[in-house]
Amino acid sequence: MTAALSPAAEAAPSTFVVELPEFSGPLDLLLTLIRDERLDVYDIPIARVAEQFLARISHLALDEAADYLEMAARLLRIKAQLLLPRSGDEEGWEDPRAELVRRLLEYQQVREVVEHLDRLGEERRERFVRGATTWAPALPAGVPPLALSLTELLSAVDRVLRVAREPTVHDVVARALDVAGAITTVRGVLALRQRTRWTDVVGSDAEPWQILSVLLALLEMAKLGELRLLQPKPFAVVEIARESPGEAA
Amino acid sequence: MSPLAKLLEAALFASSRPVPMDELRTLDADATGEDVERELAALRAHYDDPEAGHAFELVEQGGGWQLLTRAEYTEAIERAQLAQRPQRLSAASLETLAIIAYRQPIGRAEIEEIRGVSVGGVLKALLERGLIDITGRSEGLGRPLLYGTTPSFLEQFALRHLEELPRADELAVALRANPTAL
Amino acid sequence: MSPLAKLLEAALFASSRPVPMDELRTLDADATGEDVERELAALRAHYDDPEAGHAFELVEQGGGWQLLTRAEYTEAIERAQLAQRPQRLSAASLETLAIIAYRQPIGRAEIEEIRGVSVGGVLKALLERGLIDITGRSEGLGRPLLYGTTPSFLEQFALRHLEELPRADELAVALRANPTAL
Repeated sequence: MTAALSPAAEAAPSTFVVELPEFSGPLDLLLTLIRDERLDVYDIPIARVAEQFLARISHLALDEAADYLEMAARLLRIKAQLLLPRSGDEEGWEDPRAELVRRLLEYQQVREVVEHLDRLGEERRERFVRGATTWAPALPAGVPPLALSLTELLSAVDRVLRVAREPTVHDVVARALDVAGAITTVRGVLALRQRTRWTDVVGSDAEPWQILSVLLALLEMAKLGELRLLQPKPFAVVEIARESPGEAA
Repeated sequence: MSPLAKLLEAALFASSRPVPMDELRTLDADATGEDVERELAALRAHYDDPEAGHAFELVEQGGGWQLLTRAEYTEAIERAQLAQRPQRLSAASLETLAIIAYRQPIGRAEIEEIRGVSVGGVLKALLERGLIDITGRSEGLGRPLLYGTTPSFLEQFALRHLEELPRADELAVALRANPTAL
Repeated sequence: MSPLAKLLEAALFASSRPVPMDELRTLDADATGEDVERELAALRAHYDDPEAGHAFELVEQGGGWQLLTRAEYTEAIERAQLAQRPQRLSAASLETLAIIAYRQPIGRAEIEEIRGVSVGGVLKALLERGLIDITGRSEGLGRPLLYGTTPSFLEQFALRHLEELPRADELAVALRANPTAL
């Protein structure tokens, strides 16, 4: 992931700026926070961590920060769940942080392996293989000959054709999020109306990337103070209210 | 040096990749596996001899045996531009590679779930460097591609086989023993 | 062996071309041209020694110095390679090979469009295997390389010419007819 710091971030050197290459992803950033603050991974103070996480990513270019913002949304959701009153039944209560802890521990394992691999790779990089070979062998040395049959080739063709003829399979194109576009849409709606609802800005036929784009747009705009997000009760439709009502026409 | 040792040296010297034991054994139809192993050990000792030794050494890795220059000459060789070290892998690449090494065959979505970021570009770079390969398709929805590591991965990290990587439970234990050290 | 001789050995080992004298001299700033020449002669004598000698030799050719396996071992090494247990191609490689076989000449972008994934690593492996080759450049934007199958491909499948590929017409059309469905 490459960092594209916005000009605004460069113009404000006093604020903390996350340089993305420093972190290989949101879990890396989260682990660093936990380590820096000497927190217990099994008992994460979510409110505090979420706040710091948001502070650290506040200057990322939005479209590049999609992965980070998804984590931010997850932290805020866990925070909200922790605030919900428990239904007295302590037995059946599951800590909403459990899944995050599991992912962090799993990711920490990956980091341990990475350290190991990095060390091995560096040692290996210190040594050169033989550059030239004596003659041009028919095969690269050490590569055994092939066992191939026409049947195999034809079944490969069949596989290719089968996949090629299922457009639903091939239509799965990784799509970049269009947060900027979603912000424009939401601003457009709010220019007309003081209040609106989640279901008004996200069509019922919206694709996942569109839903995620709008979600990130709303979070970002809320952070910028352009709007307020309200959810009257759990699972209710989210209401979106334009901030600074004084300006309302 | 015995004739068999010389023959082995010739084959190892001619190859820029690890030469599998199978292939070393077929060099001389009269030699047993034990003979070959004994002569490989003799070659290794000869190269490592402090007096008559050589600037390269014999290592077992990547599913075979390979001659490699010793680390102490790397800087001078690179400065003289006679050979170049491969580029160091980024943290993102190493993380992805580590996950594939332990979970193979594994699909892209699963890797992204563990790393928390999208990995399309990283997978492409790892494929191009020959460190991973597509090993098949999952039976799941959309039949996503599955990735696995290649013999070249073992070679690039000086591993004899995948089992040389620390076991997952070893890591987990280390983790639980000292949770606050995170 | 002197430290300078070992450094020269390492450099010659790692270089993929004959190394000219003036490049060898840059390896050690303290060494004179005479030093380098003396140590090269010592290396050559060491490798050629009837007792302690090696399976490779130091030769001056192509405007420089090079280490080469001695010719007497060539045949045994080639035989050993051929005696290897045959390997199968991965599903990904077979699919790419099939597309190239039926649609050649074809560019990488087109193959990726059909397979839906990047095929850089696979193409490289097929090239190394000698099953495909670069057959030209397209007239399109950026003049991308075009790939086609080799005579060795025909040999592998015991075909005399490409027209002998089964269902060639039908499959070539099928692979071409459906670009929008991809």
